[in-house]
Amino acid sequence: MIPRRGILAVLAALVALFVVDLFVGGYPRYILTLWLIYSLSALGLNLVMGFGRLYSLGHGGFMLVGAYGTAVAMNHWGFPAPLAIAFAAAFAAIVGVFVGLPAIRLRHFSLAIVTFAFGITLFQLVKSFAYTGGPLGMFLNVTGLQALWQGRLLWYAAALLALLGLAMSYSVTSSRTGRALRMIAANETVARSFGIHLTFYKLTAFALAALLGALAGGMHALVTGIAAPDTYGPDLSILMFAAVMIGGQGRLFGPFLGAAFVVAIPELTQGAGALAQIIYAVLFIAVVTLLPGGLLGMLETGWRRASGPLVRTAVAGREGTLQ
Amino acid sequence: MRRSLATLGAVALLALSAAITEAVAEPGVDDNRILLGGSNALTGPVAAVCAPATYGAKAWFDKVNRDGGVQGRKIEYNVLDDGYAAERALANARRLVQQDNVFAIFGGCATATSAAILQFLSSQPDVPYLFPWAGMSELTEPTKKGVFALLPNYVFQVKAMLPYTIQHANQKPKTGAILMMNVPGVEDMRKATRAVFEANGITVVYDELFEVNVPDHTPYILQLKAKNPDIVLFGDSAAGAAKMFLTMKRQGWHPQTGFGVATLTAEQFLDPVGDYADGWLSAAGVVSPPSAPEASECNDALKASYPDQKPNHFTMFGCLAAKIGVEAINRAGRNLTRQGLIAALEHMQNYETKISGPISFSPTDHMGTNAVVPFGVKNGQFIILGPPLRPAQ
Amino acid sequence: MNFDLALATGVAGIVGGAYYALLGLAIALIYRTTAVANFAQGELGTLSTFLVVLYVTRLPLGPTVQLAVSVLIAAGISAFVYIALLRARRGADALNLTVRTLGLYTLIHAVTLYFWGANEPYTMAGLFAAGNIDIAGFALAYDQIGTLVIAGVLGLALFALFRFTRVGLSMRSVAMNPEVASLLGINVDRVALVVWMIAGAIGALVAMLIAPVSFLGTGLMQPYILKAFTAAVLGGLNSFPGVVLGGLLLGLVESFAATWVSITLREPFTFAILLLVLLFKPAGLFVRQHASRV
Amino acid sequence: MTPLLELRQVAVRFGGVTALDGVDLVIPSEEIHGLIGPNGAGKTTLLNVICRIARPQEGTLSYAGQDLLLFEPQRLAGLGISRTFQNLALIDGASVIDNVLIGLHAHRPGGLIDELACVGRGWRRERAARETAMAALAPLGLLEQAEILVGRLSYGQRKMVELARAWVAKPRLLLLDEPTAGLNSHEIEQLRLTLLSARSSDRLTILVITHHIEFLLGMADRVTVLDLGKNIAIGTPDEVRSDRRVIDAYIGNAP
Repeated sequence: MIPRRGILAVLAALVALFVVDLFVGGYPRYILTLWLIYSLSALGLNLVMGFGRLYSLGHGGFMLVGAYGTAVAMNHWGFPAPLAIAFAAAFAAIVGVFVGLPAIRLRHFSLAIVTFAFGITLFQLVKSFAYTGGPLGMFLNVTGLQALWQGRLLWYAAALLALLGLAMSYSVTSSRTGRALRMIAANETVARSFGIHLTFYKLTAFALAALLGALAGGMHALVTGIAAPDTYGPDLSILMFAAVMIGGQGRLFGPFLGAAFVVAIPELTQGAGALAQIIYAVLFIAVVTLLPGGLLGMLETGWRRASGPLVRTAVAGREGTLQ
Repeated sequence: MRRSLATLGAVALLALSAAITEAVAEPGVDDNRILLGGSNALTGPVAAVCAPATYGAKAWFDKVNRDGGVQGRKIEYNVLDDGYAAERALANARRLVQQDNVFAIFGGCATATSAAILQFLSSQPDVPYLFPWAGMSELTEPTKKGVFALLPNYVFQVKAMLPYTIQHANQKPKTGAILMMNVPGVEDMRKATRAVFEANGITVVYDELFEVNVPDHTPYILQLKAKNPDIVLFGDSAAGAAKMFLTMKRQGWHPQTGFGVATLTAEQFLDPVGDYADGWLSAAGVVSPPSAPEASECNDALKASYPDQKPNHFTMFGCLAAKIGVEAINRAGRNLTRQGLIAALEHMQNYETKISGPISFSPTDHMGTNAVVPFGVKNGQFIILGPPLRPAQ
Repeated sequence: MNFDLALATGVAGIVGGAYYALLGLAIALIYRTTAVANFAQGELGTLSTFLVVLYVTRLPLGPTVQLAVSVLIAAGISAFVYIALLRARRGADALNLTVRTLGLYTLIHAVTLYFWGANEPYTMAGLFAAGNIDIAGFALAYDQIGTLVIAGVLGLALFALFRFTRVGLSMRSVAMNPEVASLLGINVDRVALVVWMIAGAIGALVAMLIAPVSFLGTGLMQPYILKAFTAAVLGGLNSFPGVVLGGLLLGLVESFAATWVSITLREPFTFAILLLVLLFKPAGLFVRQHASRV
Repeated sequence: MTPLLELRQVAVRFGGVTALDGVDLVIPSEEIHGLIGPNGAGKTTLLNVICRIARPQEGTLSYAGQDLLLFEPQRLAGLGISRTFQNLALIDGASVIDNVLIGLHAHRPGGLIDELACVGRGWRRERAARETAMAALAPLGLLEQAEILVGRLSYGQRKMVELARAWVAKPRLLLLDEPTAGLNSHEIEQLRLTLLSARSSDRLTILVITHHIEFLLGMADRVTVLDLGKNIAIGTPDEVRSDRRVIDAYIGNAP
């Protein structure tokens, strides 16, 4: 359970932030900010997909709601940025409940298709209304915000939100809610017979996923300065899906690794030109095929091998009870 | 255990990001090199149209470098692919300016991506942004410090040439239609078109927008056919317009008169369509067709650098942009600064490129061309219908 | 309203629906036999079409031989994908296999972009001339007629394959229950391989029909693949005739929605219908509901 | 006194197949009741009817004087009905203790916000629940395995986890579906002793399905025998074991 370890983790993260701040600025910091934002979004998707086994291919849609919600609140209603993001996230949580409705009866393939369709529909809707800026999208007046505190503000804000997302992920998954979700994923009938309300938990999972996704989307819009439809189209949904799978679904820190993969690989291979996308795709397939537990699964296995004696003790303890 | 792993990951990322060092030198210029950056759709739905603009410009820079460069410096032109996605264009612009420290952003193509770059540069007003192939009015209206354009915007194209097309139609059109791709600036253009139609006593019977890269134009053409307008304004990418024209051919209908925006003066449009558009289509052109004698200089440069690239409207446009860019850098002198370049451009008056009308900029007007060339189609080839046109005041 | 327009809209809808139906069939076949939602179905077709258009059509062969070679190439690529990417399970579940096809989608897209992205879209001569037959003022395009004929023949051939051949019988039994089929001595792996080949061939044929109309580009099949999935889900993945009906229905709804509701809102409208159908009939329109079991 | 569970003339049909055909079952409080019968006799269906997973076409169900048919399946846990499953239905990727905590799901107050905040009340409740769950693991010899992933346990141990999950909330009625399947004779003996002591300490009423009539000897108070969806006998384990119809039914189906 949390306390000591959690506090240590948060402290470690804060130290890391500070160190990054010392050594990294400008463009690298922008890339790291994107990494945190994608991690935050993947944390949300990991709740429905990793723990609830509800396959959502529409997570980009929640990020879209976050980005456009923030943009609309700022540009049309004059909200300040933090309030705009909060509004967008709250709105997205409601949207999440509605997107979750089909999940009450659908699973696997059908659910993936319906959520995918949701993402594409949103993407086309914002593209066709002038209120949301049409095909160009909406530019956010954030040059001041981006420059604030020498560009550090958004970096720290993203870090803070990612930590919050992590904490929320942790408390959901290690609590009654998380267990209920995992039980539903394992067997719905059994879950019901233990008094778990399927609809409530599925919708809760989608609402929380939407909330985190929208926070990430809003931050993304602030950091890039634009809420453009193409950014939040079906490709983003696939990207987030890939990030969760690559990191290791159903693992608390998996989203961070997965997001690092999808952000870092294209960035590091930028010099390879058109070959970059091929490299990315090959690595993606390799990770998914060779490491079904994702990158984190691989690290855990490696760790377990390295610390063999510990495991042997555990096995011995297990055998001891058979008398 | 998991926490240690996460810490490990964080440290690795840190190391990685620290490796990407921060440069703080004077942007993009040293003793023997000028670094220009660009973002263009080198792949994706508009690549065939847009990428040649980059090749045309690069080829011209190569030629200039072979001849000794500009004021003793070679021009290096680094173009990143944006796949015609605004967000990637934005990221590219950020990378070019903040990471690669380019002297200026040069070229580019298509409206959405140019608009994104424009947005990014609003926080970097000193960075020159030269000659994207984009027809939106926001580039130069209002005038922005570092932004210069060559392609007359869509509204200008419509105002300058649609009245001419209506007057020269075989039969005076009574009903009109607008079929446009949904790109930024489209609303202004619709308004301008409606105004011209109205002024000429034409009733608008159909007005639809469609998405970029729509796979199948059949529903639009069926509806158009049912309304049977006399004149139609077509606004689409070159390949998209070609698809649309072939769909009309399949459905056995076309309007008496068609008017196309500048994209329809590209070979990528006409080659698949062939002689189907003969005699009823006219379009607003900017730069001489590659078949014109004055285009040979550009074509030769292209052949030297990109032997596989066929000369077309966009290689010509890239060549034109590069010519003007080189001239401005030259005029800015050996002590090259961004300020100097902007000043040199603002004092450029009636510069003769040979492949377009005279180019003029001023501190209040950053739009270099002020006329369009009326293109028509005959035997599946572009022909120039007459002298350059300006909007009636 | 205008009768000609309604008729033309209907024909366009059926043609679009035929594409969705065939692709949906390929997807449902693979899903039923290997539990994989093949997101790379469309991209495989795009890849095959590139190879066919840029290389096969330049071979000094007659059109029939060229067609046969093309279908073989498509089936071969698909078989290779199955063997190289999906057969090695290593304890992977259906989700993992499906994500591999997402990776494959990304890979094929990157590969086509790398080789052909700079010059897309490629215009190409279609199998049918761009023109139409005028039937009392109503224009029926050659390619529409051609598509319908080819789709019909393909559909009947698949039907005959399932119904009257041993391969078809084993496919049906694997689709019904892989475990039982395997107990009955059917080589499930080989059936899956055959299914992937058939699906690959179908995908490529559809892509080759679409390419002349929408021009050959790296994004050729992207607008179609989601519709194909939708058709498969609408029809109910369990019933192959249901998938065909689902595809045709989707094509018609989409076409009429474009003409009489709004072209821009055509797709949101289509998905709203998908959502409604699935809310009330989660197993699909054409499948009888089964009681759930523990 | 009304019996804790009372089923009258329950009939269930799936399509054309009759799974249960007018079954009666009356279980007083604190009875251990065996339910035996050959494969396909309808034993699990009967359990599913009680758990409201299968819907009976005819008949009445009452539990502690209330009509069970009026309750949604997820309400039953709250009423004190809890069960195990014939095929293991655990979360393989979760620890033993987390699986057992599922059994307490319906018996804990607290809302989402409490849990998300992860401090204060939610935190205290979580800790209390963990203690309860640990206490349930102790008599089954699973204390040391509490933090091990269920997927790594032996089959017999997993059966014990299922039992702990069903039992942790101190239900009034415990339904066990084939608890002895896959256990060795030593483990079966352990289980019998555990169930007997649970009945006396927690005032449990237990309905247990099994193939092993020997398992019921000396444990069950009464045994109901089902065959082809009908009651064919009821009585003490010894009476049932010598019942002619039971022997016929079993011999007719014996493996």
